[in-house]
Amino acid sequence: MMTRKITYQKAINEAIRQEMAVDPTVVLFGEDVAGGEGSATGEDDAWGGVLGVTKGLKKLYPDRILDTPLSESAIMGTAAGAAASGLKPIGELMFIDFLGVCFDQIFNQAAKFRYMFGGKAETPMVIRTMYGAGMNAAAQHSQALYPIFTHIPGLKVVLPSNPYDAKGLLISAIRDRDPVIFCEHKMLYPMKGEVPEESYTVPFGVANVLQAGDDVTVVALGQMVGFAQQAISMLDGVSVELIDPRTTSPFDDEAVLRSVEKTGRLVIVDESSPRCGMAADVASLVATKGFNFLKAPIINVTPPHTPVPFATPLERYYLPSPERIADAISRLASTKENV
Amino acid sequence: MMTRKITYQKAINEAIRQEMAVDPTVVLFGEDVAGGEGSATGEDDAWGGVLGVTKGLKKLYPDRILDTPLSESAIMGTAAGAAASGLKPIGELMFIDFLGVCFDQIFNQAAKFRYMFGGKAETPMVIRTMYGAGMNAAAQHSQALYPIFTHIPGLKVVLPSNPYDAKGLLISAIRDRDPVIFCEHKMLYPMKGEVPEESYTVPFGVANVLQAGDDVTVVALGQMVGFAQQAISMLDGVSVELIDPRTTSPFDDEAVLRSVEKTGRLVIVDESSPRCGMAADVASLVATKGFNFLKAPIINVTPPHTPVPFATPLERYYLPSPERIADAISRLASTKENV
Amino acid sequence: MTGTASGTIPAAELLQAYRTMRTIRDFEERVYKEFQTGQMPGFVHLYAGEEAVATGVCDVLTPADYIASTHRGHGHAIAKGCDVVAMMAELYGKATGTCKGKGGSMHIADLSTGMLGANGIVGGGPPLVCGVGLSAKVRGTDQVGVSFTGDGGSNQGTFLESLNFAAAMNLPVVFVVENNGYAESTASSFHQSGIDVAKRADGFGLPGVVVDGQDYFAVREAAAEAVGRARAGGGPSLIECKTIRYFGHFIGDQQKYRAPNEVADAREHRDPLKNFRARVTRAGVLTDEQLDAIDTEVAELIDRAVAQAQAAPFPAPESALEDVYVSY
Amino acid sequence: MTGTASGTIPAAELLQAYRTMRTIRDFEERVYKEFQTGQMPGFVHLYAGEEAVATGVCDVLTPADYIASTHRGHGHAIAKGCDVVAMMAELYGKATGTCKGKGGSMHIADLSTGMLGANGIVGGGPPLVCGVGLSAKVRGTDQVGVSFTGDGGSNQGTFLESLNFAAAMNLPVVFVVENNGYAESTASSFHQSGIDVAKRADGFGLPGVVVDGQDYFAVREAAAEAVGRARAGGGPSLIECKTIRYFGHFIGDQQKYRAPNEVADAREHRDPLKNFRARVTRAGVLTDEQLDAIDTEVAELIDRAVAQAQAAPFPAPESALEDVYVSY
Ligand SMILES: Cc1ncc(C[n+]2csc(CCOP(=O)(O)OP(=O)(O)O)c2C)c(N)n1
Ligand SMILES: Cc1ncc(C[n+]2csc(CCOP(=O)(O)OP(=O)(O)O)c2C)c(N)n1
Ligand SMILES: [Mg+2]
Ligand SMILES: [Mg+2]
Repeated sequence: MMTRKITYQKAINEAIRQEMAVDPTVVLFGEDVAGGEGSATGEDDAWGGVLGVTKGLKKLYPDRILDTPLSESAIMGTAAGAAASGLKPIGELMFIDFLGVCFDQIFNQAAKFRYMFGGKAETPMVIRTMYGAGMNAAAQHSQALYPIFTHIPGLKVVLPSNPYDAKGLLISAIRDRDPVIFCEHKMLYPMKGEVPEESYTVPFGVANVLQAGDDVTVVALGQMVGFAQQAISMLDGVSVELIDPRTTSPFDDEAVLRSVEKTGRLVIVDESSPRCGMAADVASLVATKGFNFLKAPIINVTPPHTPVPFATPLERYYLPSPERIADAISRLASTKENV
Repeated sequence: MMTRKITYQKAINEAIRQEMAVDPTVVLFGEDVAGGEGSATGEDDAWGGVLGVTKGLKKLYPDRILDTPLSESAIMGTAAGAAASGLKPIGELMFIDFLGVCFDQIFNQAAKFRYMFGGKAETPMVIRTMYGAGMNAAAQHSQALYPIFTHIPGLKVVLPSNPYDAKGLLISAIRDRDPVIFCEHKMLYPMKGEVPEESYTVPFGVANVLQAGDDVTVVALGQMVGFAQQAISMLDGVSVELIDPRTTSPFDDEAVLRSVEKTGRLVIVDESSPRCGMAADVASLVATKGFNFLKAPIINVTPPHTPVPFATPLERYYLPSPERIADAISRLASTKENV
Repeated sequence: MTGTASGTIPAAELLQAYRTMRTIRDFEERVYKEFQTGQMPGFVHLYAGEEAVATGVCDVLTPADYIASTHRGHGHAIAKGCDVVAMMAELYGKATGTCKGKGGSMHIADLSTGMLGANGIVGGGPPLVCGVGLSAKVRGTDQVGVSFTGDGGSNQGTFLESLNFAAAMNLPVVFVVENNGYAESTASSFHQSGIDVAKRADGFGLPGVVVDGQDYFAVREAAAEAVGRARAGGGPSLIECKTIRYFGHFIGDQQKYRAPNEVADAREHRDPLKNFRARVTRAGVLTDEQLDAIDTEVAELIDRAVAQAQAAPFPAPESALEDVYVSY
Repeated sequence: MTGTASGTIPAAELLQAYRTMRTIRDFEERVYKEFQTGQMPGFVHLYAGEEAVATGVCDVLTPADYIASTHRGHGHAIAKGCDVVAMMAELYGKATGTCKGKGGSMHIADLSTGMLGANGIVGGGPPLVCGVGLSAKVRGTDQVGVSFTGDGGSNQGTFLESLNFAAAMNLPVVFVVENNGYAESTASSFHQSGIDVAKRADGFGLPGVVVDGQDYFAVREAAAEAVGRARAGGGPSLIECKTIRYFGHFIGDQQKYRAPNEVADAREHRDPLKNFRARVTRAGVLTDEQLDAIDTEVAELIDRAVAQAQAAPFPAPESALEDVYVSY
């Protein structure tokens, strides 16, 4: 009976709202997350975040939705320090591209507290951040830098690809007792999908098998899940198993290995840069732990090793396209069994 | 007739000194790179860097060896801005672990200038930085974070494993017209080796095949090259080809693929964290472009997905040991041909 | 000419200053309009209202000096001498653009004019001009580096540590703060407790002043002093310019955080171009006819820029692969 | 008791303050000695000479308050109530250490005493205490967060932006700057142009004061005022303590950047323990016998700590895999 459809953006807003309602220690802060702070004459909650994702929350929780100065290290440190001292903070890193001015607080502080302190700390914080290309936002506002977070022991990394997962994974993230990087793809905000009104969780480390198939396994993440679906719909006569890992750390090794055991063929579609990126990570998993299942080379479909360009034809060329994904799948499906 | 042996540390010092002698635009700066700045009563050049690597240079080039305030973003930005306006700066990031307070200047500024500006900029800078475990320096002073730099298009990443390469690669780095991250393993500083007195370069993107072999290819980086050599010396009857890529970006794909074509078996030994790390990157290369050469699963020998621990037994357990490497090689050598 | 240093500025320079401000204004008003057609992609932040700051500062710089700009960079680029036609093409993402379509509004740069780049990272520029300063010092030139930063950006650690860094290293650098009262939708009365940014300079030992950013002459005078000091080896300075932006934070911003009449009032009473015209005509240095002629020329220039930009080809898709490295 | 607020401090508290300072001093002197044997691994930064700062500040805090420390963290940890025996074991990398041997000198932490950790990253702590302050505010407690930062660290952007952040957000936070004149080998006369760090507070709108960090009473008085203000909702403050470190930057530092007599002079004339003893005995509040008794007790405690640390087992190698996540 699940019929209500809302956007990815609304699903995120709803997850925050529902968790704030049940847990008074949940607090959200960042630059312009409400908007209008300090303005004598204008509206409060004037923005609700740069793309309006947190709009409306300030009115419900005026003391727990907080605009901050433009100081990402202080914001991230505030999240870490608050998490270590009794809150469940959600700190916003407006664009993932800004990690360079505040990464220390995330990867050397929050991520390592528990380990460095001999297991005696908990740092239950969420960093909400926007990533990805497709909006002509150019090299400093379009990156898919989650491999950098995935690389860091102590962090969990979440990449919802649809509204249902966005809500359920965010509620899991807020309740989680470790630091979580929650990566929202800016092109997915308007995406609509069925989302239950009530609160629910989607667990970390459990991949979503969007469709079962026998010939080729496709692992796709974030925006690439939809691109892969488009690619699959272009193909005839290839039985594709499509897997969305949903979280890169923890990663559902088993789901991918199980699928490759069946298909023997793997295409990985990922929006992050290719070197030491997420596609390489998954390829390595299978080359080390699922090699004997493989019947053909793995194909990684990723952007090239370049920054994200601005102009539309360049950005289109940069991103893995449904056509390029379809081509990879059909090339792979047509390979003879190896050796 | 190459007989002079000097340490890795001295080789680095010599490279800087020789390049400063021939190029007046080379300038080196960072925290305590000379030491004693501002002290009314003590010695100038009191430190020469935290471990003494740049000792003695201040006396030769007092206006081009500069201590700075403790401000890594300003240091890295100074390198980038100076490189774009006529210098060949060497900025020091004392420990690679500190990238979190200054990464933006490296990855969003220096690395992307050329691309964002339509090919019209050159940013010939070097960042010298110290990395790696083995000194009980714990979680925030022992990391091997070069996969993060390798991930970024626009950067070059260099990891010398011996004194000869250290000198030749650093001279290449200083002369290079792109931003280069020069990663010095702190445990290698005392390592001695033959180093010509005269100036010479070691090119980027050209792997060093330390020994040829037929059964197993071992790719190892930095400190792990020596560990792999120890491992190989423990083995009997296995013919190992040992490859040191020397630079992770650019990476010598061909050298690795050529070797795996011959051996069919690959062990990758790397000190960086396993997820989206350098071992995964190399495994992915071979799984996508050299799959048909492979006769057995790739084995990655890396630290676990944990921060670097402090105590000696923990740190030893954390680092890939020669024993663990030897075990991987011999396990792999004994696998039957696959399929 | 009444009061201030304006009396000493040659008429030709004043005409040029007006041309620069008018070019910025018309460029921005036109971009606002063209953006609505949907042909211009990306995030665009307009500089209209703040023209006197970029112009007053850049007018005391030489082509060999460098500036590091912000996300709101069109005005700085124009004032530093970037080609307006190429800039417009860049905004359209065309192959003829300043950055061949790779950069867009937030990354317009032209090292040949000393424009070190707009910057998508708030606080990205101040560390970079420290490098310019060091470069000038080591090479023994008298070049100066100037960074522009907003009120919001002046809360970023990178800006603050650069103040100290430049002071300690005695670098020929000027930090210009464009305080337009808002960082996005957040007012500076909150985000910096309403305290003058210039006051921060004291704690690092560099001179800091506040000037009216709507007054070309005031800005230019302060800039001349700071730049002169830097050139002479006297180290860095900070200039805070109180200014106002006429449009939203980016095109599309509904601006509900502002009083309805805030911008209208400013356009009426604090407009840098109107102020300038009144000052120079009243003083009899320039005539309305001279200024009107510039208005006409600039309008034609902007028309031409738009027409050429629209007519220009997009970059070839595969050119996305070029320009990452000098060599690799 | 002459002058200042010291007259109002009960004798029992003064005895405790002395015990804390003596414990820090003996701990550090002993670590210095034991380190030479080669059994104690890693980088170790000693706090000796600066005891009055940590002690004066922490003595006005409750166990529910939090501190964020630095790479030179032993003194803060002891003053905030961490167990000295476990700390010593941690330095040896033993399983019984504060962090089970995972952290070492630069990561000693104990959240149960409000010690949020020493920190290997200079400038790492100030953002964290903003979080403590926000937490107290949102949960409606009167807890306070205090960060310690060195003169060198006060040039780091993270520190500077935290000052503004805490002021704008009106957080119950105190920023203590331990100005010992050096960042590693670099003198503050250069790296911050010799200007008081306290002056930086003005630019952000928080009160900033300079005190003699060798004087327990002066530190405590300033801390009491700042902490009291924070608890009462009056927002953040900055306290700069002029102090001196007796050892090198880390154990092994040859200290050639210092005048040969610098430390000897300070030990003679500016020693916080000597000063304290002179003050309280002269005022007749405590006797030499009482203080000597503490000296003896502390010496025994440190002996015991070393003996127990040396006897303790190393952690099991595989325990390296534990404590990364709460669950994964
Ligand atoms: C590091 C970083 N943080 C946040 C942003 C998003 N952002 C872009 S402009 C802006 C506000 C800047 O305000 P100000 O510095 O006053 O400049 P103005 O826009 O008023 O010219 C913000 C928060 C960014 N681009 N970079
Ligand atoms: C971000 C960062 N940069 C550099 C270092 C190396 N380092 C450790 S302590 C130190 C000097 C700190 O000086 P100060 O803040 O005055 O503290 P003090 O050692 O004098 O107590 C430096 C440069 C570091 N640990 N972290
Ligand atoms: Mg502003
Ligand atoms: Mg110091």
